[in-house]
Amino acid sequence: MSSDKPLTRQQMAEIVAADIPDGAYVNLGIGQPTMVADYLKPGSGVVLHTENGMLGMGPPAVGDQIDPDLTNAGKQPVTELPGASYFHHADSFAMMRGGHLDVCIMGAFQVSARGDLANWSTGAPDAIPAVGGAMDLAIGAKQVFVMMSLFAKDGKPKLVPDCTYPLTGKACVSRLYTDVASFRIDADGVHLLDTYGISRDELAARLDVPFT
Amino acid sequence: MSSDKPLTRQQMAEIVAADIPDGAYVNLGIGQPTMVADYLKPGSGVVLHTENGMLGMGPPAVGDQIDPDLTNAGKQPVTELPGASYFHHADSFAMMRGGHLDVCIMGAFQVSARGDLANWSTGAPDAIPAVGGAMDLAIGAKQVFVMMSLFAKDGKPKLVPDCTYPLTGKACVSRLYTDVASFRIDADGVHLLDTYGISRDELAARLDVPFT
Amino acid sequence: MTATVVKAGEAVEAVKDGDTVLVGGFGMAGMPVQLIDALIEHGAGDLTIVSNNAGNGDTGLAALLAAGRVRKVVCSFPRQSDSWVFDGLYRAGKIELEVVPQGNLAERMRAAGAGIGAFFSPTAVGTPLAEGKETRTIDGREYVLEYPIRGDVALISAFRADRMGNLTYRKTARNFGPVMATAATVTIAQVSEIVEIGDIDPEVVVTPAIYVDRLVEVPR
Amino acid sequence: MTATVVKAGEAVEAVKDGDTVLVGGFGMAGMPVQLIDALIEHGAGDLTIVSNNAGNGDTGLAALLAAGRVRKVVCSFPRQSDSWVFDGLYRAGKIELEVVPQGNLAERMRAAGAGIGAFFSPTAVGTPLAEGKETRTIDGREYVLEYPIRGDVALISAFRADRMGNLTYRKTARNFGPVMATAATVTIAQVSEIVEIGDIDPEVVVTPAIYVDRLVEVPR
Repeated sequence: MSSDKPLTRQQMAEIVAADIPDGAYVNLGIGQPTMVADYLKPGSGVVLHTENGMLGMGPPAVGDQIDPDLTNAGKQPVTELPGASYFHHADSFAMMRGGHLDVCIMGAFQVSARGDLANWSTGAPDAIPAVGGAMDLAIGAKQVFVMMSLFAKDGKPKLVPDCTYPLTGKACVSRLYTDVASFRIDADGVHLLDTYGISRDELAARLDVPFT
Repeated sequence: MSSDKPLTRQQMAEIVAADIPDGAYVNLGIGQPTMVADYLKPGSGVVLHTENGMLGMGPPAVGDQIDPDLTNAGKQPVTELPGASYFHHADSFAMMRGGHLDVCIMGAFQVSARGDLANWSTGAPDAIPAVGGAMDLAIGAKQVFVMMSLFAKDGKPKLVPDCTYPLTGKACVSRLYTDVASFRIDADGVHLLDTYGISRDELAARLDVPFT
Repeated sequence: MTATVVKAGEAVEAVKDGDTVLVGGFGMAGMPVQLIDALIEHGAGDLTIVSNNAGNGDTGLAALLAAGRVRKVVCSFPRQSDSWVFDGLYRAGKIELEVVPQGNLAERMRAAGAGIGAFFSPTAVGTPLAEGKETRTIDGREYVLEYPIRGDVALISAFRADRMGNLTYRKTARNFGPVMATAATVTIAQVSEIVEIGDIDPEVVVTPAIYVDRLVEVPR
Repeated sequence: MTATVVKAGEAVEAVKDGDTVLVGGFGMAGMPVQLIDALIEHGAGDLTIVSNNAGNGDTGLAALLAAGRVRKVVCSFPRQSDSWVFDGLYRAGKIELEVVPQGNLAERMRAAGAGIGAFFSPTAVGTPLAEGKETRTIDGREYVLEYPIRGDVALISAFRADRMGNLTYRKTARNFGPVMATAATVTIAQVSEIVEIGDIDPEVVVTPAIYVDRLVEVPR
């Protein structure tokens, strides 16, 4: 998808969905990544994992479908697709930690040029720390896709040379999808994949991170 | 059970069975320990574990009961009792290693005065090493009962100050049942529980291990 | 020993002052609500609670915290929109908190149940939650050494039990229950239904009876 | 990626010379006989075989060994009344052997599947099988550090599969299958029956489809 304007959150979700291989096992993090499910092609065979113990998660449950025993990681009621399976928490995180998921999609506060991820704490001195499964997800999947706005409200870039927020995981992000540009990150550095309503030069001027 | 003669293997099994608490979860090792099952009281509620993935193992399978998918650790066909459960090998050995079994009963080549167990290898230079689950069983149960003859065919005691055969586990045996005497072993040493057709003095004279 | 069927009040008498109590559930799914209520009534205090969250609203774990019975919470995610009870106690310095990544939390309890002395986990490497912990590079990857979390008592919720204590669960309410059942000295399960021995197919048992000490029937 | 349904011969093309192959089964229960036969026909050699035993009689694993395809066996119990093929190769110095206590064997594969870098096991402490291994005393108990065992390919036998690759097993034939499925890059399962997606209750799946790459139907 190309665009000459910054992407909406829906468009970002659509782009991410298009980059998920058919038949992949995928974990969608809480929040914006959840929207990716809406754009998976019917028949893609993508299987959703939820770390609270399920493969084959279906769409949100509505009305009579709502079952308090069947929720996603955000504790929202969901449904079960044919071919699903349930397992306990240690087995579920073994599945992630063991690298069996093809893709995990997460939000972020910051991503570094080396693929470091910061998405669990702003490091505010009075904040109550809470990490959930973020650190396990960050290191668990074969590929970690991050979705975020590229610039904070104050204009500061969130793709940074080094994360200033506390890390969730080191060198774990392989793709970064933002409203104005998407990137691939590997051992060689940051590679621009596409821009949306911003020029390559403007991007280079506004980021402290070199990219090819 | 008292006896003024050395015990038969059947009598040893009967004595061991009588020492298993009602409702206990028990693993019976291959060979002589298997016989203990024949002497468990009906209604004792003792549940048998087999390390190849089952709780609630029943008696040996005969005739039409034989199912190649249902065997004990000795690979003999067995049956399933009501209330049984199946689990995989990692879960089965987690159950043992985690100390959840009440009693494990094993044979032995030697037991030391500290409760060291040697039952997997005679250390012969040309022997092919093979340990199976013996080392896991030795350290896994809350109590390890050993059944063996007290003296080898050449008259040498098998309850020894230090095992000369390669160890299966250290300080793991809590009860030792033999044809001529039974013992309790704890951090204080060896304690004689009963004799069968041998006097205490004769026992003391023939063993290099002090006991109370 | 095989499980005994008791009332919730009798079941939680196993909890003593100062105990570590593992509490199942992920949100409300799998939360042993009636056992927690009985624990509040029981009165044991100075507890360490190990659970994924640190209480929601004013009931359940939050009520236990509000009653001043909890010295420390070990969890992955204490901060939620309705965790005001915990938040207040924490900001007032009245409760200790150990935040553990969710997978390490589950695996540390699994290690306790499985007799593993410690394990090297790749989770949290390079983050504040690994600070002060032993690290090691194995086959080119960095790991943090994590230790078992054992409970004196586990309070879990399952779906169906037989009278021996074999358990099945329903959907994602399974979550921490099977792991916690292995990791505590005494495991208490509240279940929707208790059936006769032999009425659960041995192939579908999720928690074998060996892990369950007390059963409390709480029909839905 | 979800599983594909293929013939045994096509399935085992995943095995390359020099690979480590995990082979399920405990005795004949859960032994993937047809996959082993196909592997013999396939011809890959210089293999490391990880399995509980080292072959019985003259068929199956024993035939693979007899064909000279195996460089090393990792197992808990090679020596059996009818393990003459292995015995002969071993005594002739034509095959390497690593004996691993059965529970450590299972747990080391579990660690590989679960992303654990290494773990401290109490099994084998003070025995010849712990010689040369790192030890540590934790909370007053001695442990040996054990490392993961990963497979390039796992050959397992299950009872029923759906077309996605979800597996159930039968009785004690479950044994090493579920663990090996998690520990290999490519997992090949022979099953008695392949059913449609949705025909296996999600509550009773033992091996989730994510761990299964190829399915081979071998009706009993």
